[in-house]
Amino acid sequence: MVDLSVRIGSVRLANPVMPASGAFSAELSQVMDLNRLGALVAKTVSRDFRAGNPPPRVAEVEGGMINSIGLPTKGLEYFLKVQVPDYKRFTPPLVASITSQDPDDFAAMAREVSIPEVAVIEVNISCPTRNPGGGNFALHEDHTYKVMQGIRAATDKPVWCKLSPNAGDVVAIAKAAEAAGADALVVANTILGLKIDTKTFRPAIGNKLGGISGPGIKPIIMRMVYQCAKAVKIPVIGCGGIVKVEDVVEYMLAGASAVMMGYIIFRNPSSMIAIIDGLGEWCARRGFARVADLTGAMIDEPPAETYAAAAAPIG
Amino acid sequence: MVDLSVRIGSVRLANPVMPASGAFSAELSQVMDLNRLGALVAKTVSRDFRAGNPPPRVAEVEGGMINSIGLPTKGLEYFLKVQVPDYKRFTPPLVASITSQDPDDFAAMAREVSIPEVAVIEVNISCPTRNPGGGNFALHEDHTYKVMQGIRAATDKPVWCKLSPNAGDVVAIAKAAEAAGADALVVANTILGLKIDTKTFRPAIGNKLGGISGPGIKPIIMRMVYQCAKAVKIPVIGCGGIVKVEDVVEYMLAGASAVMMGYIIFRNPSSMIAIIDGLGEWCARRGFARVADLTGAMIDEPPAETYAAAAAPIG
Amino acid sequence: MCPVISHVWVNEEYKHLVVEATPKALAVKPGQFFNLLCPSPDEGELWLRRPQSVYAVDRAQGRIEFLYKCVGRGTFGLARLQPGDSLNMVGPLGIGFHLRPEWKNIVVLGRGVGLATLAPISQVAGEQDVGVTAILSARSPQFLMSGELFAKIGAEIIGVLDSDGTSAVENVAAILERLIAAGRADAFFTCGSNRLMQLMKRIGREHGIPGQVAMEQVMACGLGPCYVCVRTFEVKGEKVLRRVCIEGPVFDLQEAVGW
Amino acid sequence: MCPVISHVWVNEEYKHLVVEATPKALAVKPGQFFNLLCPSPDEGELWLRRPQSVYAVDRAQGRIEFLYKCVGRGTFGLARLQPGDSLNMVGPLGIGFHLRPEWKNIVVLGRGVGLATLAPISQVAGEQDVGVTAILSARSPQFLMSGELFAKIGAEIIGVLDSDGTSAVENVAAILERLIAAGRADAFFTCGSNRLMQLMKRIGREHGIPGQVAMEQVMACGLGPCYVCVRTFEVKGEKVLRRVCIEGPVFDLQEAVGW
Ligand SMILES: Cc1cc2nc3c(=O)[nH]c(=O)nc-3n(C[C@H](O)[C@H](O)[C@H](O)COP(=O)(O)OP(=O)(O)OC[C@H]3O[C@@H](n4cnc5c(N)ncnc54)[C@H](O)[C@@H]3O)c2cc1C
Ligand SMILES: Cc1cc2nc3c(=O)[nH]c(=O)nc-3n(C[C@H](O)[C@H](O)[C@H](O)COP(=O)(O)OP(=O)(O)OC[C@H]3O[C@@H](n4cnc5c(N)ncnc54)[C@H](O)[C@@H]3O)c2cc1C
Ligand SMILES: Cc1cc2nc3c(=O)[nH]c(=O)nc-3n(C[C@H](O)[C@H](O)[C@H](O)COP(=O)(O)O)c2cc1C
Ligand SMILES: Cc1cc2nc3c(=O)[nH]c(=O)nc-3n(C[C@H](O)[C@H](O)[C@H](O)COP(=O)(O)O)c2cc1C
Ligand code: FES
Ligand code: FES
Repeated sequence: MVDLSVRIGSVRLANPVMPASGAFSAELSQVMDLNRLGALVAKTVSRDFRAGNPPPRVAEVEGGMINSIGLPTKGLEYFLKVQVPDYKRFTPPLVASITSQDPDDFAAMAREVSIPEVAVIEVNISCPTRNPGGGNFALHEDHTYKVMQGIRAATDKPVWCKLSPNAGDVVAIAKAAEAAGADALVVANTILGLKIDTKTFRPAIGNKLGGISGPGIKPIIMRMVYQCAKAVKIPVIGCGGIVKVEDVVEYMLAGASAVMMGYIIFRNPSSMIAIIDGLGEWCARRGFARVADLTGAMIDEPPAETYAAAAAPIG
Repeated sequence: MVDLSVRIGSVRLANPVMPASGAFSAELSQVMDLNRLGALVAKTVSRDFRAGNPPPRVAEVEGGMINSIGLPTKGLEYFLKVQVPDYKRFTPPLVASITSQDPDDFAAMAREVSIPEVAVIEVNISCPTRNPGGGNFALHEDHTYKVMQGIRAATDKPVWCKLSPNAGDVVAIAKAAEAAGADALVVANTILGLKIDTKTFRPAIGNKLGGISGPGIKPIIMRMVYQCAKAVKIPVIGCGGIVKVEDVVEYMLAGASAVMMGYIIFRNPSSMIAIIDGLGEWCARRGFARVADLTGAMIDEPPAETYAAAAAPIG
Repeated sequence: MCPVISHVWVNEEYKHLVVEATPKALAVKPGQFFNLLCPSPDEGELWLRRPQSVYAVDRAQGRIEFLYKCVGRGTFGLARLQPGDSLNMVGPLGIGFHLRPEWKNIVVLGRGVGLATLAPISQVAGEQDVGVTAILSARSPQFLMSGELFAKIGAEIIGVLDSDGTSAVENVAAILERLIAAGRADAFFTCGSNRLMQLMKRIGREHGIPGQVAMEQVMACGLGPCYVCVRTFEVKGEKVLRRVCIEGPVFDLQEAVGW
Repeated sequence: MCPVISHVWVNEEYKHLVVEATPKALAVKPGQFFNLLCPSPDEGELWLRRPQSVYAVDRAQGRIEFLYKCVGRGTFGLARLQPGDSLNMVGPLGIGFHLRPEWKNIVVLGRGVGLATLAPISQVAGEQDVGVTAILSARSPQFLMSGELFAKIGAEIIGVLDSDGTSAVENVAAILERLIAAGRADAFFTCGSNRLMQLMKRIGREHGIPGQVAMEQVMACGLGPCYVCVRTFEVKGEKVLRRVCIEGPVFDLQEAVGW
């Protein structure tokens, strides 16, 4: 029997497969057994009600989709009063995702969500359609450090810091988050993009610019996970374009301790469960007793020439 | 008859379709009529011979390919003595692409390639596998400004500055290049990525990290072209993931004055010609007398709700 | 995975798809939808599912029918399915139409493929001996689909067309007024046209006739989490956003703001 | 686009593909290759072409044959082609083998699918009454393909196998020495095994016998510009990089360094 459990600092997950914030809610119990998941990751909430952006909020692009939902939320109070109890119908640890455009309010929110029912606080400082000073703090190490430090001071809960792939030097941001006391990094949020409809000449989505997710971003986020995992001591959670078992393995080889997936939930709502099962089978087939042993197991050497030459069909 | 010609500053191109540096050479005359192209763009050269990186140099990734060729070159002298005359068998303007890890040498190279046969100098300051200080200057505005200023002082030829999509604030880099005297911007080079072979646990390519190209990066580069075209007065040339006529149109709507394509040459060597023909037909069909009128023609308004509601099948 | 039984063009834009369905799928209620994984129409991949409401259910034979219009990659891809192929569908999803016992006569007003969405509720009404008047609006006669389907259930059918001007709002308004006067309109149902929805909403408000509208919006998950599919509604003077996929697609006509 | 005439498995790993070819394609010379746009074996897209050298040409019937081993997405995708489908191929590409008039007897030494690449030059040699000795190396008898093809052209065939140990380097070396002694080796040709290439290179050097080797490398463009397909060669003691697609795939055996 393969041991699929992983540790993210002090938090133990039954397996490394988690949904990504914004692509998940308790409503998905319609289509899968939520108790199988490594964790339950709630949609990002801000303190007050937000309507979000005008529709259409998504469009397809090469490699996946572009979205600008605009972080609609019923607000923090509704989350604590209504959504948290709803999530507690299920057993996996609950990850609350919070955001704010003001560092002090961010810290205050962290304090307020630090209730027993919440196992982890994910801080979304990387909403791609917000500006560096307000909401998209993850574009600059100083902003990141400042906001994370305040949050760290405000709570004893494990804090996962969700980074932005739109930062030029993601390693510097990762180090700043670690220095400020983050317990883990989530790499990463969506990549800012644009699609124009050549029929109408208008942007394909209501907000014009949006975040790109799906398989097309995987090789880019893979590189960031690898760079961050090398640069920090805290665990890194890989997130971007995962649609199959091998994608989970690839992220773990690059240094991820666990993964999150969003896009695939839209494509095949129940696939997370299939991936969890498949991951166990993959480990068994490859002789890994513990999935955790995959983390950082990439062999950091060029493919042996003999491999490139596997093209030479050695009968 | 649709007028397909475009102007990039002082340079007139018969049409906006150019090959991307590194994906093109006179050897392609085997499969297409090179005289149909908007310009001939040579492979980047550095002063001295470089062997490049160990194979395998490419692998497939979701959305396209990852490569790390490592800028192999026979050197500047060979380029001027052998390759330039070879290119002059063809009529389109010749774009020489140069790179260096040292600003002074970079300027000196610009001076040396400023021969009558060369119409434009493309400066590749964005090789994704090099470091900011040496070769990948486009990650920082100050490095960009310094190297571009030296080049500007060294030549009167039109200088096209090829930016990096790995920069955090590509608009700042674009402005620095413009301030230093660039005549146009090429947006952009490849996005740094990583692929790990889950069979062998090794990186898929010899250099481990490589640059990602192909359709998967298009929505990201589209956004950068849009942002840069808004921020600068000099022309912007779109480059990233173009495989069909609508992709050229989409880039031009976002603000590009012309485009370059690499990946599609590998997939379908002669497709640039088909795209040029198709672009003319597209303009005729949509009633554009001049393709240049597409540049920046995006309607900067959300899709009319009636459009999202085209979903509502109005019989 | 549901095997395709038949798949035919009903005119140059609309296609009629019949699939063999699981018991779970056959439990679909009028106005509910499925989120379909359409095959790609081209070399590229198709990344998102496409929602389609059910046009008819044949529980005896265990079949579900869709009537859809080809407008883009997803629907043109869907149109490629051949009998024998199988279709990956998630559902039934969403909140459908409902009938109140006190309603003896209802009016369904649909345009284009909106008719597809209205057919099942009309059928159920017919089975419960509720009188159904179906006002079918279309560009021209060949787009007046499913007339026979409404006839089968004994609905009185009034076709209005752009081609002869009868689809004009004033004319449809007059028809509705006449039906109300004749006591044939205890409730309104509509889908497929913003213009007609606004009309029915106004007349419904004036006469205090309850109404339901099936709405659409671009979707991603189709299940509630992603908040991609919102539309604006007005509840007691206050604007609220609701998710078409899980709080709809059927909404109270008077609360709908339209698009 | 070339229509597929036939496509069969010759064993559990190798497939034999016959396509109808254009006159341009039929002009392919021994050792040259085509860059094939393989169908995708899965949901995802296949992004790069895959090079395959030609196994046989039937100019009378206007057909080209490939013999390939299924090793990954591209070749497994290729394996899906059915007779009647058509294959998008770029080529013929590269520099092939050549025969010098003074060569009366040649030795071809190939392993696995390397034999495919050596078949055409052996055939041409046969047609020009050049004596051909074909040493075919494989894991076990069922991988000893195209024996009959070499027989057809009147080549003397020596099969060596891992299963009975005859494929050991020492044994193959002995065979080569014998052929040289018998004056049956004016030139060497090899493909498909680094080990055997090194052997032939050594013996060729010792006896001053000219040789040619067909090499492989991962490719992108297949036409020269991208410098993806380089391999290392040694020319007058100096290491140089050459592109397999356009400076090869056939190279001077003594300059090849191998992999
Ligand atoms: C609950 C519901 C029920 C529906 N029932 C039917 C039906 O019975 N028959 C029918 O013909 N159509 C129906 N539609 C509309 C149908 O979903 C869209 O026509 C289809 O998704 C368009 O996809 P496409 O790729 O062909 O077009 P695209 O090229 O993607 O887009 C064409 C238009 O369709 C819109 N669109 C794209 N994706 C979606 C989506 N997921 N949901 C809604 N609109 C979208 C786009 O905004 C655009 O305006 C329904 C939609 C919803 C939400
Ligand atoms: C000039 C030339 C002629 C060839 N002739 C034959 C032949 O006659 N029969 C035959 O079976 N094989 C031949 N090959 C090898 C064949 O091209 C590869 O086996 C095939 O490309 C593998 O693709 P894949 O997607 O199935 O495998 P992948 O999963 O892509 O890779 C499997 C292995 O093949 C290598 N490979 C991938 N792409 C290429 C590529 N474009 N070129 C070379 N190696 C690659 C990879 O590095 C890996 O080692 C030839 C190669 C070259 C360069
Ligand atoms: C529709 C949608 C909504 C999202 N909402 C959030 C959010 O509220 N908070 C957040 O941190 N990330 C959000 N994301 C980003 C995802 O959590 C994830 O980081 C990203 O989609 C990459 O993963 P994927 O490629 O598997 O989808 C959202 C993504 C999508 C597509
Ligand atoms: C194999 C390969 C080699 C490349 N070499 C160069 C180069 O020498 N100089 C350069 O400026 N860009 C080089 N590029 C980047 C391309 O010019 C182009 O910017 C990038 O591929 C994006 O365009 P595409 O998606 O159409 O390929 C190379 C790209 C590839 C795939
Ligand atoms: S489509 Fe995701 S919530 Fe409606
Ligand atoms: S594959 Fe491009 S140069 Fe050989």
